[in-house]
This record gives sequence, structure tokens and C-alpha cells, in this order.
Amino acid sequence: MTFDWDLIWSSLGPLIGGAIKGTIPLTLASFSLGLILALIVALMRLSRNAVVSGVARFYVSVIRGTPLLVQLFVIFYGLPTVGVKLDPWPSAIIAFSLNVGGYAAEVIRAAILSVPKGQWEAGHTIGMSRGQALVRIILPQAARVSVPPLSNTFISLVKDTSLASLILVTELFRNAQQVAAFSQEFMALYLEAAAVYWVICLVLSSAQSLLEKRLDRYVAH
Amino acid sequence: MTFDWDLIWSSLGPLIGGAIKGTIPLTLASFSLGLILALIVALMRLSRNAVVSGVARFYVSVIRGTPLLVQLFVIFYGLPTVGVKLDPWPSAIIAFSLNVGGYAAEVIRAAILSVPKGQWEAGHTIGMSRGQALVRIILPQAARVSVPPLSNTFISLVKDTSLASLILVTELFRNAQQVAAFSQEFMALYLEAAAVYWVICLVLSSAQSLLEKRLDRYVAH
Amino acid sequence: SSGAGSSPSSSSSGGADTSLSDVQSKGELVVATEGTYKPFTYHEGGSGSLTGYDVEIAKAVAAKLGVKATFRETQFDGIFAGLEAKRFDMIANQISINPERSAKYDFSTPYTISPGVIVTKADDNSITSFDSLKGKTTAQSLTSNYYKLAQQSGANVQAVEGWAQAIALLRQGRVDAVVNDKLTYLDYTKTNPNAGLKIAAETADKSKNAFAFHKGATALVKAVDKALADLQSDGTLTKISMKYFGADVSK
Amino acid sequence: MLPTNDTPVLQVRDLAKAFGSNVVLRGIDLDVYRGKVVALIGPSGSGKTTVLRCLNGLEMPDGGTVAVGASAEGPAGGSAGRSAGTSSGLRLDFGAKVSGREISALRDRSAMVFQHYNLFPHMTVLQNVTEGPIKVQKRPRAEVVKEAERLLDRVGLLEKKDAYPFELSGGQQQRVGIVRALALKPQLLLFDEPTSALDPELVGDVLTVIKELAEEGWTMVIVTHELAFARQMADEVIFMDGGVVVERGPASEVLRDPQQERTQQFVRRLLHEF
Amino acid sequence: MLPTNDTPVLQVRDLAKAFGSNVVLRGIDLDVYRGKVVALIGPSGSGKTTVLRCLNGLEMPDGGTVAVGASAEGPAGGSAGRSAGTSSGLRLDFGAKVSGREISALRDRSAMVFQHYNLFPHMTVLQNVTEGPIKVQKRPRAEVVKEAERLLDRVGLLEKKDAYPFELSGGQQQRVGIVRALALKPQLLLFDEPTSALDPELVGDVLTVIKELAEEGWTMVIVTHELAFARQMADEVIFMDGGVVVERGPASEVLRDPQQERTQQFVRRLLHEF
Ligand SMILES: Nc1ncnc2c1ncn2[C@@H]1O[C@H](COP(=O)(O)OP(=O)(O)OP(=O)(O)O)[C@@H](O)[C@H]1O
Ligand SMILES: Nc1ncnc2c1ncn2[C@@H]1O[C@H](COP(=O)(O)OP(=O)(O)OP(=O)(O)O)[C@@H](O)[C@H]1O
Ligand SMILES: [Mg+2]
Ligand SMILES: [Mg+2]
Repeated sequence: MTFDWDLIWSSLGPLIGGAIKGTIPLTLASFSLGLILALIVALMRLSRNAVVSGVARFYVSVIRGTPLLVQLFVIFYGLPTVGVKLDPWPSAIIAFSLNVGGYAAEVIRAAILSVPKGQWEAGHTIGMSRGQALVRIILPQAARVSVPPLSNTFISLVKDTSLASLILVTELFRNAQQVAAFSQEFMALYLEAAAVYWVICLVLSSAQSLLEKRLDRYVAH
Repeated sequence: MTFDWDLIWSSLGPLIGGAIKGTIPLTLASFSLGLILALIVALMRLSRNAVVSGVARFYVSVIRGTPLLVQLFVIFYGLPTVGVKLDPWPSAIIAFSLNVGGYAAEVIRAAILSVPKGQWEAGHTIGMSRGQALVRIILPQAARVSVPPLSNTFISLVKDTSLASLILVTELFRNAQQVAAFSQEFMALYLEAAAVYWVICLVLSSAQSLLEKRLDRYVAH
Repeated sequence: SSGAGSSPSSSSSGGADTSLSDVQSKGELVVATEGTYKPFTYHEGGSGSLTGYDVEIAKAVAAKLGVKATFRETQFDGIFAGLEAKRFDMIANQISINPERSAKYDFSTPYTISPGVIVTKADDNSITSFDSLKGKTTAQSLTSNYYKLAQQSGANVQAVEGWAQAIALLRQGRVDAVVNDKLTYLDYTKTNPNAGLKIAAETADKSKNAFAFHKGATALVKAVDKALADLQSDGTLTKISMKYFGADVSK
Repeated sequence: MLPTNDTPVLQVRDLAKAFGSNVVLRGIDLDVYRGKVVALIGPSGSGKTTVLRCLNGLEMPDGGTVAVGASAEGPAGGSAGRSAGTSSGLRLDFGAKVSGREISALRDRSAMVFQHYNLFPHMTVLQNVTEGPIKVQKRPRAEVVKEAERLLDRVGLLEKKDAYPFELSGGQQQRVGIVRALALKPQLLLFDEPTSALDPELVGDVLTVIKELAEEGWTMVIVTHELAFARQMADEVIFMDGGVVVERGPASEVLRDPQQERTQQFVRRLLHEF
Repeated sequence: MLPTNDTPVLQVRDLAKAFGSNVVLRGIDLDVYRGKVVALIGPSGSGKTTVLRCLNGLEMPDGGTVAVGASAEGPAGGSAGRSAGTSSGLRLDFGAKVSGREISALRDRSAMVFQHYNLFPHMTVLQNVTEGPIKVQKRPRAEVVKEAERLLDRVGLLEKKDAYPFELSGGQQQRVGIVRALALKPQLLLFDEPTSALDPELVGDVLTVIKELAEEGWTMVIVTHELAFARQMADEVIFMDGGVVVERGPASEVLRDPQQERTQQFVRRLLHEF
């Protein structure tokens, strides 16, 4: 393979621009909202009320069982036919948040279950309600175990955001495709895009390590 | 949304055909090979040899850090330029196996690490070598903890195989696109495809429950 | 599309041009096409056999060469990469000739010559020409020539994967216009007569669409050109064109 | 030992609890007077932990009554006040419907020390101790911290106040667990085998702390397997088996000269005389 | 107790081990004669477990020699044969380079019983016991199973042979752990606090089994905190502290009338006299 290095160099700007204006904000916004949603869904799944936990289970099953592309399409192209017309960015953020919500809910649920029952009881014995014990005792501990699996969800999300180009959100991969389409250098541009994604993921992974270290300060090594 | 139910009904055959001839065999083959690869990579990651574990770490980082689409692209369209020309199916299976290998390696590594050190020692004390202890004592226990996270990888794979159409492998989603292109009813077809994926994932999830139950027979409930 | 392994010609970049002899010795012409671009390349009834204007012409060309046409269906993203990787002998997918492509690939003589059109909603009178696209929003396929054209006209261009999405955006009022080739639009209105769309303007220049080959496949291009000329003169191209468009767009 | 008054701090009558079809407690009666120590002994599965959990509102009994008296909180000799509302008596009848609010009122009167400490691993020693008083009882932080430091000092752990639990030995963790309970100023301290998860050498330190609390006049119910300790400390020893009280009485009698055969057997087994 | 012969089954000289800069063992000497029981006592962190782990090849010592004698395997009075090659003596000098093969030969001479049992949770009781003899020692399955069943019967667990470990109490699990070690027919049994993870009531059963093994003539090194038990069983008691042997001698002397102050302190603490 021989590459047109000038092209690669000159397209680095648009690619990084796409990452900064599209990929990264889209990832961060969707992940934050998705986590909140996931926490709610995880708590619903853990509810003793069969209807509540059934709804949550159904949601998770649909989100995980169907392609993200279809989810995006339904929200952007499908909802207008029932009168709900959302702009590309809101559509994308909603779709990705719903997706993260489904995947991360299972992670968070498992993390909550992994905190020993004795911690709930210790919370109760100092007078805490279920809610207080959840917030002050259980979730801080669940956070620690859920960082590695959530970082998987996060890293997948970074790359999945490329699908947003299907609903008119311009991001890293779309810019690569654009340059590729005009220069006909598909392989070079795709490799370049992959390299940019890789750098983003490397940065994120080191952020993950830092976070883990911070959360691990109260654990024996 | 109003649907052309005749179209949906008549296209069910091709979609299911695509699942049976493309999606499902591709998923099963790639997952099996990917698991073997993942086990090797996981053991390499756990090796005390810095070079060996470094190679494995690099592999995992590249696989997880770059888009699957690019990985497929490189193997199918890139390798021929250096003289390696593989058929679509082998290319797809290799690409997806490599991908599963990267993601599942981390799961398996974590599962192996989750088996208490005392199990290795109990193995040694009855005279086992590291390899014997790994195979007879550690892996059977690691299998149990790794089923839920691996099933995530598996379910993602089912849907990711739709990318195989990029390298000439016909599967479920490609068939949906074909019908959509002809009928211009892409929303209906995409939803239908999503429904088929969902059914596949539901079936797989119940297989997962069965497997977990089987592996859980030696654990207190 | 199975058995793509029987690889197409490994014609030379350095040595002699074996592009034609390779095709002849294999007895097949490996043709890349999307299979999801009606009416040029699509599946009959959605899931039947591959057909369409480009497909039929490619078959006729192969027959003239005395070989079989073997189609490989791929997404547009992979189509040129596959040509460069020599997985295909040629592309039959309404590839329009432009300077960038000409620099990288060889082209046959065009077999589709047709104008581009601006499609708008039937009740929209604000767009009457390419000049009036300025400040409007259009939806274009990234890989089509019309993307550039719309951009040059000052439109705010949204890239989409294909016609179906572009038209959905237009009908939902999310874009003001779609610039595409006329033939696709005509085919669409045939199946969706009540779409509420219209042609607001046509391009002055007609775009020329042709088969694409790897650079240096001169012998093969020559043979294909000869076949196309024969098909033109014996009326086959006109016949195929009439079948799909009710008009002769092949010249 | 301080003088005791006549109304018990804790009065349990006919307490019953089943898990599904497994009847775990039947007809448990219990009177604990101010400043007294009751030791609960019995074989594994006899229901000792379940009794404590019912008293602390961690388990909902199926029947019976639990009354926690109106007497002042804290050690019998102490004078510290607790959050409003605890000064009146509380009586729950589990034969009738009991609300969540009543359960939590019951929980507020007692504090539990767990076998496995159950410290909050993400909080420092001081945070573990002050969490309940500050966040739940809403007492002023400065006052709570001062009191917590005094208590930590008493068990010899003041210099560990900023350590995390994992940095402490088991014995130190359990002493923090005890301080966490004391900081709540409960009327009643419940100990569930507080030393049985400890290294043998560390048992002594924890038992010493408990002994001092008893001498200060705290009212306590202790589940323990340390018979020598129970003999020294307890005012009353209750031997349970199969969910019922088999024998009860002064420590010296029940432990030195048990009347029931099951009690004799149990005591012999525990001293593993072979 | 059976008569003993003069060459020790185990002879350790000047054993040393450090983890990084943390010197954990220094100059440890140990002679264990056939059919004798040596009890290792000492405070937490003194290095007792590390000694056993060095003897079982789970830890690589930094210096010193370990010799396991050429005497017959199994209990001193027994006659069962073990796989070929163990009948000759083995002597490892950790001052020089020791190969993995030698370490595994050392490991083959002894068997360890762990504090936390470390049974294989995915195998039944019988599989736990037969795994080593069948898969590692390659002895014939039928013979191994018969022997395993005999041993399980001896500790009263024959009817549990198809149960999984999670279905057993701690005491039952530890008895399986002992049988698993016995089934290997080692020359030397190593016990690392075999009862300290057990419920107090279950301790007796396990101690009884160990006592019977001693009476049968097995050669053993036991780390334990059960001083009463050590006094009854051990031929020699070794008190370690800070990685060195502080005091050694007949059980009656070391435990009843320790000479060293550190030993006295330790013994007093363990009996938590307060
Ligand atoms: N949450 C629960 N669900 C079902 N059964 C339970 C539960 N908690 C306890 N039990 C059962 O109740 C009985 C009494 O248990 P409990 O823990 O009170 O005994 P214990 O006397 O504290 O024993 P130990 O000395 O082992 O701690 C046992 O049979 C136990 O299996
Ligand atoms: N794998 C290891 N890495 C580093 N240090 C270790 C390791 N194993 C043991 N140590 C250290 O070696 C010392 C002796 O430990 P060891 O477990 O032998 O003591 P012990 O006498 O068995 O104590 P206990 O009664 O608590 O079991 C301790 O300081 C311990 O921290
Ligand atoms: Mg209990
Ligand atoms: Mg130890």
C-alpha cells in the first residue's frame, strides 16, 4: 500500500475537527444522559414490583436486541410520521442515550448486586432509609466495580457515534468519507480515521485508569 | 406510520433466509474462533513476560480502539494490495473473530483473575502444573463468571455481522436493504429487520440462561 | 454473491496489459454493483434476482466479449476500494465521470447521459434554478456528482446514504430540495405517483455515467467500448433504456 | 454495675418469625433491664442472629410484640440526649400491621455490631462513625465529630481516624464498628458474634472494649460463642435451640451447671473436650 | 504413638525468605521425625504460613536447604505404596539454583490443608479427593476411588461423596480437605490453621480427625491457634515471631511454662485473660 501522505496530512484537520465538533460532544452528552437513564432502569429492574421490573427488562431487551442503526432511523425518520420531528442532534443524543441506557443498565444492576448485603444492613442500622443507603453507601461502592465494564460501553459508543452521520450529524467518520469520496482514497482515509479513533480511545483508557485509581483508594492492593 | 403489510409478509422469507444463511453461521463461526483467540490473548496478557503481555495489550487496544468497519475494510480491500486475497466469507470470519478476540480477551482475563488464588494453590498442592491447574481448576470456574459479559459480546456480534455486507457477504440486513431499495419502504423494512434481530437475541438470551444454570449447579443460590 | 474467490484479472501495473486476456481466460467479467439503487441495479421484487439498467447493459457487454458477467454486490463505500484491490474488473453503478476519478481510474464510453434535476415539494415555488439553491438546504448522496454541484450553487448540503433517505428528508420538510439524476426521480414517481414532488429545475450539463476500470486496463476498456458501440448500433442499448425509462438515455 | 430500675429497656413477648415454611423463631420472650447484659448462646441455625435482626428492624417478625422503653438513652449513667422523639416509649405489635415508620422508629432505638464489621469501605474511620449522627440524626457536625473523636480515643483508635477500613486489622475494624454503634446513642446495643471473625489474638482487645461498655452501664444483648467471656460479663444467659429458648438464667448457673441436656451438650462441644 | 526412627522425614536448615525488602523468614531450622507432630505457633505475620508454603513449593525460598527423607510414605505404620520415584530422598539447596522440576518433586512429598479449605467448587466431594491421584499421579481410577471412599467413610462423609462443596458445612468441607491431602499419600501433612475459619461448634470434629491421624502415625506440621489442642497432640511446639524461631521444645514445656517473654505474652493474649 502506498499512501498519499499529503492528502492524509491535509485531511487530518477535518477529521480532528469532526471529532471535536461531532464525535466527542455527541459521545459525552449521550453517555452522561445514558448513565442517568441506566441508573433508573437498573433500579427498576431491581424493583420488587413485577410490572416495573418487567418494563425495564423489556426496554433492555429491545435496545440490546435491535441494531443501533434502526433505533436511530426510527427516531429520526420514523417519529415524524407520528408528528414528532426532532433535529439531528437531539435525535442522535436521544438515540445514543437510549442505547447506553440499555447496555449500562445491566452493568449498573450487576454492580449494585455485587455490593454485599451487609452494607445495606449497616446503612439501615445507622438509621438510613433505602434511598439514603442507596445514595450514600451502595452507589459509591458500585461505582468502583462498574468502571471497567462501563468503559467498554463508552469506547463502543465513541465508534458507534459514526452512525450519527446517517441522520445528518457531521462527525469524524463522515468527514473521512467525504474526503474519501472526493479523493477516491478510501483505504487511506479509513485508516486515518481509525488512527484518530484509536488515539481518542487511548486517551479515554488512560482517563479510565485514573478514575479507577481514584475510586480504588479505599481498597487494598 | 402505516405499513405495507403485504410487503412485510413477503419479505419475511428473504430476511429469515439472510439470517439463516448469513447472520447466524457468520456469528457462530466467528464467535467460536474468537473465543479461542480470546483465551490465548487473555493468557498472553496474564503472562509475566513483558513482551508477550505487551503484544497482547497492543492487539486488544487496536481492536477495541478502531471501528470494526475499518477492520473489515483492511482485511478485505487492504490485504490484496500486499498480495493476500481472501474470499468474502473467510475475510468476514477472520475480521469478526479478531474483533471478538479483542473484546472477549478482557472478559476472560478478568474471569481468570476472579478465581481465588487459593484455587491455583490447591491445584499445585495436589501436584498439578500451571497448565493442568489452568485447564482443570481455573477455567471451569472462570467460565461461570464470564458467561454474562460474553453474552453481551455475542449479542453485539449478531448485529455487527450486518457490516459483512460491505465485503460482499449477504446477510439479514443486506436483504432488508435490497427490499427497501426496491420498494422505497426503508422504514418498514428496517423495523422488520430489527424485529428479526430481536427474536434472534431473545433466543440467544434464553440459551444463555440455560448455560448459566448448568454452570451454576455447583454454586449456592 | 458467493464465490467471489475466483478472482478477476490481475492486470499489471508495471508489466504488460493482460486485463482483457485475463477476463477471457477466466471466462467471466467480475462486475461490482450496489444492488440497492433502483432502477439501475436492484433486486426484482426486492428479493428476486439482480437486475436493472446497469446490470442488463453489463450483461450485454459481457456477452459481446464472449464471457459471463459475474456480479459482486457491495456497499458504495467498498466499491472503489474493491476495484483498486482488483477484486472486480469493472464497476457498473452509474459512476459519473469527473476529473478526480479520471485521474485514478479508466472509464468506458458513457452509457447514461442525462441531466440532473432539482426536486422540491410540489407546492414550493421558491426554487426555480440552481442559483436559487443559495441558502437552501439539500440532501445528497456523498458519492454523487450532484453533491458538488449543490455545494457550488451555495446550498447547505446534507450528506445521506442514498436516494430513499434524501427523499424522506424532503417529504418530511427537513430539507428544501434534493439534487439527483433525473432518471432516479422518474422511476420514483412511477412507484409513488402521489409523493407531492416536482422537478424545479434541470442542469444544463448532462452528466456522463460509465463503467469504471482500474487504471491501465486499456485492452479491456477498448474491448468494452467496442462492445458498447456494437450494442448501440444494433439497438440493444436503446431497447434496454426504453424498458426502464421509456426514453433513450444511452446517448 | 449501676443500679437498675424496674421497667425493662426492652421487652419482647412471643416473638415469631418464619422464612417461607421454615419456622425460625417461636415464642421468644425477652426482658432486658437498664444497664444489664444478656448473652444469647446456642448452636448454629438456632435463630440467634434472627432475634437480633428482628430487634433492629432488619427483619419483620411474623408475630409477637417488641417494646423499647421510655427510659433515657445511652449508658445508664450517661446524660447525653438523642434526637427528639425517642424519649417516649415504643411498642410494636407484629400480630397487627406494622408500618415502615414504626420499624424505623424501632431501628432508631438500637444499634447493631455485626460479625463481619460491615464498615463502609469507601469512608474513613471518622466518616464511618459520624455518618449516622450527621446525615441521619442531623446533629451538628462539630459536636458529632468531637464526640466521635472522644469515642475513638477511648478504643485507642484516634490516630486512625483518617484511615480507610482496609488499612485496619480485623480487631481495629470491629472496634470502629462498636464506636459507630455508640455514636448513635442508642438505648440498646446489639452484638452479633462480634469476635468470631477475628484472628484469635485480636479477640482480646475487642472483648475488653465490650467489657468496659458493660461496666459503664450500657444495655446490651450479645450473641457470642466465647463462653468464658459470657460467664464474666452477662447478667443473664439465654440458650436457644431450634428457634426456642431452651434454658435461661444467671450466667453462673446456665454455663457452669446447665439443667437441660441440650445445653450441656452444647457447652461441652464448644469447649471441644475430646 | 508408634516408635520413630532416627533420620527425620523433613530436615530444614537455615531457611530464608523475603518479599522484596520485607524479610519474612530468617534461619529457620526444623527436624520432623517419622510419625511426629510439630505445632507451629506465633502471632499474625510471624511467618508460619510462609514456612509451610516453602515446604510445599508454593513459595520459593531465598536460601537454606530442605530435605525430605527417603523413608516410606504414608503413616508410619502404613504400608500403602506411592507412585514410583518418591522412595529416594530429596534435598534442595535454595542457596543454589533450584529447578521447577525439583520444586514439583518437593511438592509431591507433602500435602497441604488450607485454612479456607480451598476445595474445588466445581467438583463433587469424590472428584475433589480423586483428582490428584487420578489426573496427576496417574493411579488407576478404580483403586483410587475405593481408597477415597474408605477415607471419606473414616471422616464420616461417605454419604456426601456426590455433594458439591457449597452443600457442606465448613467443618465438613475441611474434613474433605484433609481427605484430599491424605489421598495423595504424602510423606508429610501440612496444616495451616485448619480450624480457624470454622464455626466454634464445628472445630471439634475437625480436631478429632487430626488427632486420629496423629495417632495413626502420620507425620505432620500444624500451624494452629488452638493451644489446648497443641498441648495434647504435638510432640514439639515451635514458637515463631518476626520470622525467627523464638522458642522450641516439648509441648508441655513451651505452652505451660514458656521461657521467653515473647512466648509468655503470646500465650497470655491467646487465652485472653483480662
Ligand atoms: N434471609 C433468610 N432466608 C431464609 N432463611 C433464613 C434467612 N436468614 C436465616 N434463615 C434461617 O433461619 C435459621 C436461623 O438462622 P440464624 O442466622 O438466626 O441462626 P444463628 O443462630 O444466628 O446461627 P449462626 O450461629 O450460624 O449465626 C437458619 O435455619 C437459617 O437458615
Ligand atoms: N505474597 C506475599 N507478598 C508479600 N508479602 C507477603 C506475602 N505473603 C506473606 N507476606 C508477608 O510475610 C509476612 C509473614 O506472613 P505469613 O502469612 O507467613 O504470616 P503468618 O504467621 O502465617 O500469619 P497469620 O497468623 O496472620 O496467618 C507478613 O508480613 C506478610 O505480610
Ligand atoms: Mg448468627
Ligand atoms: Mg498464616
